[in-house]
Amino acid sequence: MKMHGRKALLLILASFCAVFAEDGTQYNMVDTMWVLIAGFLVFFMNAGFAFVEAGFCRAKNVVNILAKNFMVFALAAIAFWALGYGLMFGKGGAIIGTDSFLFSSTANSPVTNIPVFAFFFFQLAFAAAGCSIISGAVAERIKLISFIIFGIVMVAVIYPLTGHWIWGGGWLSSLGFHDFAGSTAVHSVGGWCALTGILILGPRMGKYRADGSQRAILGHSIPLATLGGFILWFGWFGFNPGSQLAMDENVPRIALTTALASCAGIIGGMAVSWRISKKPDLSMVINGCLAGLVAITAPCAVVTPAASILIGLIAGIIVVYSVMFFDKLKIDDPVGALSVHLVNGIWGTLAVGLFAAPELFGGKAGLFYGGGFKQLGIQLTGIAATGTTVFILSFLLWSIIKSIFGLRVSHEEEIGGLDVGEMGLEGYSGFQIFTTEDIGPSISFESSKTARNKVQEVVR
Amino acid sequence: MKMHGRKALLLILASFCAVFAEDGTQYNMVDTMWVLIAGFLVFFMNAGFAFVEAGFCRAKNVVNILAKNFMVFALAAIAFWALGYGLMFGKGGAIIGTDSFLFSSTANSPVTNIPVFAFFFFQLAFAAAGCSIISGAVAERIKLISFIIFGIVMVAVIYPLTGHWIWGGGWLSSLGFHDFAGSTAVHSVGGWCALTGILILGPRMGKYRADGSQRAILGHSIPLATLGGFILWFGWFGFNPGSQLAMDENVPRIALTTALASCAGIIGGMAVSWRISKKPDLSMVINGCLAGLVAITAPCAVVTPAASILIGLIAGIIVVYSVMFFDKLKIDDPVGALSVHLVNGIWGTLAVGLFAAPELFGGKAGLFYGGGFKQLGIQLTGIAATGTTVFILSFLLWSIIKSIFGLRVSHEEEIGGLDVGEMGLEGYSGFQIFTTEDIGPSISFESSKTARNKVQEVVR
Amino acid sequence: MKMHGRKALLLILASFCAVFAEDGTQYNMVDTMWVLIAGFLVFFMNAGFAFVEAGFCRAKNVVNILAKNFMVFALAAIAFWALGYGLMFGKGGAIIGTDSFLFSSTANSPVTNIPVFAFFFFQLAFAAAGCSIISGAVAERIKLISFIIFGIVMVAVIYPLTGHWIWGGGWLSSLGFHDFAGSTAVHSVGGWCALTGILILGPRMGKYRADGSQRAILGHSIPLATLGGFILWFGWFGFNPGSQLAMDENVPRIALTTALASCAGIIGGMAVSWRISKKPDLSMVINGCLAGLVAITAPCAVVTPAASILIGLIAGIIVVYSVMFFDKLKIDDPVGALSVHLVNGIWGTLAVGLFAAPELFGGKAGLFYGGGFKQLGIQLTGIAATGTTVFILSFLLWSIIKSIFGLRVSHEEEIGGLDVGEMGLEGYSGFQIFTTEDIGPSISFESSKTARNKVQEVVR
Amino acid sequence: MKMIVAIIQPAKLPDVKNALFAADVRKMTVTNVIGCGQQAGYTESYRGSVFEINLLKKVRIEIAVNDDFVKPTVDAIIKGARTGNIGDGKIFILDLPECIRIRTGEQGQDAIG
Amino acid sequence: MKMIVAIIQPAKLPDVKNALFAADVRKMTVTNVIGCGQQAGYTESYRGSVFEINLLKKVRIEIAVNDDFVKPTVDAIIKGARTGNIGDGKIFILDLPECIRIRTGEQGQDAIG
Amino acid sequence: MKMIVAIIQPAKLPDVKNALFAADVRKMTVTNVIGCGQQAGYTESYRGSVFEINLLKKVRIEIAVNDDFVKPTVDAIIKGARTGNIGDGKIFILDLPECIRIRTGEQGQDAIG
Ligand SMILES: Nc1ncnc2c1ncn2[C@@H]1O[C@H](COP(=O)(O)OP(=O)(O)O)[C@@H](O)[C@H]1O
Ligand SMILES: Nc1ncnc2c1ncn2[C@@H]1O[C@H](COP(=O)(O)OP(=O)(O)O)[C@@H](O)[C@H]1O
Ligand SMILES: Nc1ncnc2c1ncn2[C@@H]1O[C@H](COP(=O)(O)OP(=O)(O)O)[C@@H](O)[C@H]1O
Repeated sequence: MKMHGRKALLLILASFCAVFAEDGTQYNMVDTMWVLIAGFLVFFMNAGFAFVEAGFCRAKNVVNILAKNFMVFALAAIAFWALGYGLMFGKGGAIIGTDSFLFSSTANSPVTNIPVFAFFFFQLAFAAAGCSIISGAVAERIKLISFIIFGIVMVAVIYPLTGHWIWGGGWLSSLGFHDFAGSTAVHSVGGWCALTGILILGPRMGKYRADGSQRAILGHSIPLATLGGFILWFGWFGFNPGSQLAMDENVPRIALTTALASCAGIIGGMAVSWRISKKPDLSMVINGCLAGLVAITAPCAVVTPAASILIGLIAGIIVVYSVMFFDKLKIDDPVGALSVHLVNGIWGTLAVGLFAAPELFGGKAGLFYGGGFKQLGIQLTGIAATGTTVFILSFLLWSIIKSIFGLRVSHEEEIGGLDVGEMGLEGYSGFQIFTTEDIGPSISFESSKTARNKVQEVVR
Repeated sequence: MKMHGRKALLLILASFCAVFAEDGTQYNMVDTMWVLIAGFLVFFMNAGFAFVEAGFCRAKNVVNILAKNFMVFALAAIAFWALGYGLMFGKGGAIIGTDSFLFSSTANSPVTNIPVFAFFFFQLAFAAAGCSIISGAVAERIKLISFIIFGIVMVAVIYPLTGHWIWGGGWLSSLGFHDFAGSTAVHSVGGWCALTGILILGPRMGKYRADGSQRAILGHSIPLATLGGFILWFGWFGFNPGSQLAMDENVPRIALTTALASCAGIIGGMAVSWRISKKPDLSMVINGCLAGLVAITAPCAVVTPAASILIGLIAGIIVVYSVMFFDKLKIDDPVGALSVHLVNGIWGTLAVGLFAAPELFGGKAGLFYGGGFKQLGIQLTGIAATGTTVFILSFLLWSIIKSIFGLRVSHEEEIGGLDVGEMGLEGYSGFQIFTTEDIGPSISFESSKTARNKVQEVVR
Repeated sequence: MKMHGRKALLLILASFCAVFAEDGTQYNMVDTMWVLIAGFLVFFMNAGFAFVEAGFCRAKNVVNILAKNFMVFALAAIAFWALGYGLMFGKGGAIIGTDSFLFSSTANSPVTNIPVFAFFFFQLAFAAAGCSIISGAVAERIKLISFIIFGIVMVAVIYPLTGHWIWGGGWLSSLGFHDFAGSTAVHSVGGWCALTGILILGPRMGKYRADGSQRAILGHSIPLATLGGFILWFGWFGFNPGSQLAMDENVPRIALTTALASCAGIIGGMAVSWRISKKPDLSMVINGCLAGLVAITAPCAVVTPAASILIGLIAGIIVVYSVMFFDKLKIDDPVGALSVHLVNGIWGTLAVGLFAAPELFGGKAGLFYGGGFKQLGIQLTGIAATGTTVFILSFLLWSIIKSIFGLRVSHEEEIGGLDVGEMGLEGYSGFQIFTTEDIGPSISFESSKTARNKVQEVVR
Repeated sequence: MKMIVAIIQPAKLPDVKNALFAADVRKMTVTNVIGCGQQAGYTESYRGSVFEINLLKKVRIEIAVNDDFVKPTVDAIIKGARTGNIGDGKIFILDLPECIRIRTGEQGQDAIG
Repeated sequence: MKMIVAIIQPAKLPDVKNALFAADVRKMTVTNVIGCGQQAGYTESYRGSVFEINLLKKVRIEIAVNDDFVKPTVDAIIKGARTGNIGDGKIFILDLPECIRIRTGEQGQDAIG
Repeated sequence: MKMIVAIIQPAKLPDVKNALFAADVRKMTVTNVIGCGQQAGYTESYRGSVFEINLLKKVRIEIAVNDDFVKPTVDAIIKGARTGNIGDGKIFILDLPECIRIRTGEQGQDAIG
């Protein structure tokens, strides 16, 4: 922001509106409050992840999935405190931070307008979000202990490493890679970890038939999943606008691009699923909303509201096809985490290179705004570098954990439910619940084609 | 607010505490943050509406009702963006705004202390709320596509029209009509649309018997409805205090009148339902709370805390009788939307004319504060004008949609549930749920009086 | 905070950033906004309490428990408005406040930076929290009317009395007793009332067998309980940081100690329950989180982040053993309210005397920071004085209510559920729910030892 | 005595109950079941895959009656449950050699009503 | 062999199970049902309208036994379920010509226990 | 005619259904039940107390068939449900003197299929 004469004077006066710490450092309390409240909202997204994932799983695994999400913030906090923050935001070279471990008040902070405690709090909430993404993708078959260990190492090492490149002053940020609130740094990173996890774990029992066709394994509570969707949506208003790390005149625009992209994502998901399956599939609409949010996360500060609508709409369309695509590949992702976070994390990061408006991006511009392929190339570099790194590291990590603890619960446990097997506690005591899959989607009757053909009309 | 000498000087200095945009416009960042956060809270009310309505419906329609509420913000956003904002807040005459369509940074804004993006964001959240009100009233029988079309047109045209009169500088505001946060502009407008919808749709199958008596159709999840009530209550602290559009010394009082009215509404609803049905009916207590909130929405800034208690108490009493009254008229409103939003929207708007305290209302006063019937008359004018207009327009709109798409699902679909018929997805996969009504309220056995008479004592 | 020369000047300038009320009083609008938003978060904790308690109770009592929690804020508001606020914060001696009844704008306020309306709003939300604690402990057997009466008197008299000692300028605060956000003032006070209630009510039918062993009575919805846990956790970021009653540079640190203690509490609860029952018991993990939060409530502003981890960890460990301990004593607390709020309220209050860091505590220090036993002694005095007083008063109050209205529902009602008996409304209409206890924990077969011995292996 | 077991459409339960009451049959036991018969199912879609539901929700009614009540009972069930569409359901009639009222210990025909 | 079907109050299931175990009857199948009998219902109120619930929650127990076990089983059920109040329920006894254990294919009296 | 009642493991329902379809048995009624048999339960823990679950979730299938279909039906059930482990369940076969199709009023062997 350029300043001249009178305005500068006013700004200096304005800067008096702050409280001074004992050591003479001056913080802006309006910014501090904003970052804290945004952090609370991001923290609350844990509940959102928990309920989207819980709702889309079967009743017999609900306690397990809730436990993972309830505990993930605790695990992330300790891991990020001890190691992650230092690797990510500690002073250091282009590759990794090397101080500020065991976070304390003297830790390094990239911003000076707010106390380092506020910055740490906000980053902590982010780190937990990255980890939550994984839990949905590997749900209904992973051992609790193995997930916990992966989550800790991921937040302590993997996420901070690429995070340092992008946000901690590392080489990608020097290159000009722009990922405002973390389409890549948070969502894709979580998505890559989820992908390697699924590849090693394999699909849930019964998800794919011998003939290669897939069965729908219905989520047990669409209301819970919808609740989760609403909470995530709400929390995203902390995630994106809060990432400005200050309350300035850009924040309202960021809030608006975030809102519009989510709306467009809903419309995209609704339209495509309506077309494909003749009904607007609410589970896809929720995914469409989240896809729009993930996609706008990188570009939210540098695109116009109109562009945000386009970005979100495309995200909502992508997500539906992506879910079906992964199912074709027999990559079994119960909640659609890959399609939402990985695929749309990539799309959103690319969108910066396509839609960045020069007046919002310090003069640089995306392809469609006359900036040529330069920014797009940088964005691609960042996506590729982060993707390769996280894919390899997470693959290794899952493999190591597998060889020590095993990754997958036993067949009996998977059939009977992880709630009994892993948690020793059922989710809905007293409710009569069919544990058999057959209540939901019908199985295929290869031996009885006639019966199958009859099932067409909608009766009752 | 009058200012003299020293104070004015201080205020000028205080005004330096702001960030200046490039174009030299000066915004107050404290106000901006407040409006944004209030907007987030109002946005979250979508979840509140969704769960109140979902909880009060039957399990077989839950996905449908959730989908309507999840998508309504998206529909409202696009409609309001393209057309609604311009009609409502664009420059124009006493009747309608005529510029600022396809909202952008140059759009017209009635306030100068915050960026127009923040103002738009807040108004957007409001527009969606108006639309959510309708969805509960027409639940369990309306076609999804017809509701969607109605919602879009309503947010694009009907709501902005009367909204312009009240908030956009139109003729009602010139007249002195006071509706601070929208008892009329939002709630009654939504309520009138709901009423015409119900009149055209007719009651749910089985709601009223041949002999004219009514059957209770039980909501399937009181916990979800209660969750919705809590979220709406929470969100209302953005709705009312946020409508000040600035963080000044009036805001805490507005928060307090809002809180007290809701509490009094609860007590009113509880007391009356306890008296009438010998038990405190939680579904009525939730409605009582919401009724208190709707009623205080118009007067929250101009009445004393003591008056707010009275306003809320009366709202809580009204809502119970109103629910029973509409049932007598065979106007079937599954969630009580008419009683909460329409009837108490009217009551709250009138309450300004009764309870406005001169020291809070720029010297003007309500009837009970010695201001005579003047303000009350103005309030009545506003209610009548808005009511007539919205009634007619919405009636026409529903009728047109009916003639093109039809409004109501088939009998088979209504019995089998809209989740199967409209959504192709059930809410609670695996749960054993009685779809027959008979589990809830018993049917009447005209042929068997004796059996009926025996059902008195309360056993197990 | 000491101020010298230049800094003082800057602060004076900074203080201009405020809005001036008509009477010339000057408020800080940043602080005001902070306190209001924190108040909204604390208010939302009502939903958290409601769902933790609802989830941990049986389906047949869910409407009852939700109704208690939904109405408690309303009851508290009226009681606190009329009497409680004056007793707590009115001017008066060391024992009790004696003015500011029937709260109005002229009421006494201990803080001058924010309007008294904001202060009252925040305190109101706190008062309701104290009352919510009790409702879980006495759940599934208490008469609704008796609970309501207890709650009103408790918020009107008991809570304000000891609250005055601690926060209202009474003798404990003069002594130097430090309870920042209410480990004692809110949580222990609620806990003591809960304890006396349980002692008089006795355990739920069937909880303890003739042979003294206990049966697990399973909560009906772990998802709802988890939702409640998340909401409480979210709300606590208003509870603790908001208690600073200003947005200054201490607030981020308070938010961080709060977060870390909760994480450590989770880890403590998880580890201990994993050790004891071979599975990480999610119901204990939730309790562990809340225990950490209760424990950090008193010391959050005066301890380092590292100390907060220790405090939370110990809380998480304590809570598990405490639950088992109360069960041994046949003190039947369905949701673990005593272990969370009473026991950890005491632990947190003591922790001030152990961990207070001199640089954060005005030079005074806890035992482990070289301050000796002085502060610990003061903390113990406060705990003992508050505990004795509240125990006696609440015991008397329960006894009086019992003699007039009775406390406990009939045996038939307890078996059939309070929802039918007290509320006349069931929570989950249409769902098929086993009301028999036998679905959950098995009963003991004294007569058939062999059958029992066989039940070892874990099958399906 | 006979044990009459009827599988009907859930939505017809109130009608069947009314018809039974009109025929002075006032005792019954009702279970939530799912059934698979001639009736075709319907399709749902979830996350991109369309699937058929062919175990449909039904209600099972169990009524123990004395022999002379068999016909009125069956007629009442048919009256209440028939729509003429596939899926209306079946009535099964089993022999019931003995019936005991738990409260009184009465047996046989006295116990049934 | 006989198939014993008992409809009891839900709250009595633990007692009945205990009594059956004491009588060395350890196999049973339990279903959640709703029943309509002599027992009066209760009223609930919802949104201003009061209504009667007269299909009450019951538990249905199905026990297949050899003939010599019929009396002990019936006695145990009565012992566990009887309160003397209306609504205690009924016991129905049907003939059971055949019984097969799926695991082993055993038939008849060997399969039942 | 016979009424075949099978209690099986919930997870085997799809297999049993497949096997029945393969044997051309396409009509059945399925109920959610809980069962107590030879099969041991499992332990859960809640709030510090460990307890045993010994009423386990099962599925009850009811199939009315003509006499010549009894063997194929029983065989199909066994084929689909047998794992060889305790808990596989039981098949009970009762006499079914009468069967009526509600839609048409057909009786007996015509009504059953
Ligand atoms: N042979 C049978 N055995 C068990 N249940 C049956 C049998 N035939 C029908 N049913 C039950 O009756 C329901 C309705 O059967 P369906 O064949 O659709 O009706 P319809 O009587 O019109 O031919 C089925 O869903 C099933 O629950
Ligand atoms: N004839 C019957 N046929 C089927 N179920 C019955 C019959 N009689 C009683 N029941 C079942 O038994 C339950 C208890 O019956 P009720 O008449 O109230 O008990 P009591 O044995 O005290 O007369 C009923 O709710 C119903 O489920
Ligand atoms: N005699 C019986 N009466 C009623 N139900 C039975 C009987 N025997 C077994 N069952 C049902 O079958 C299920 C499996 O029985 P179990 O004894 O564990 O199997 P197995 O056939 O391997 O011995 C039980 O849970 C119960 O529901």
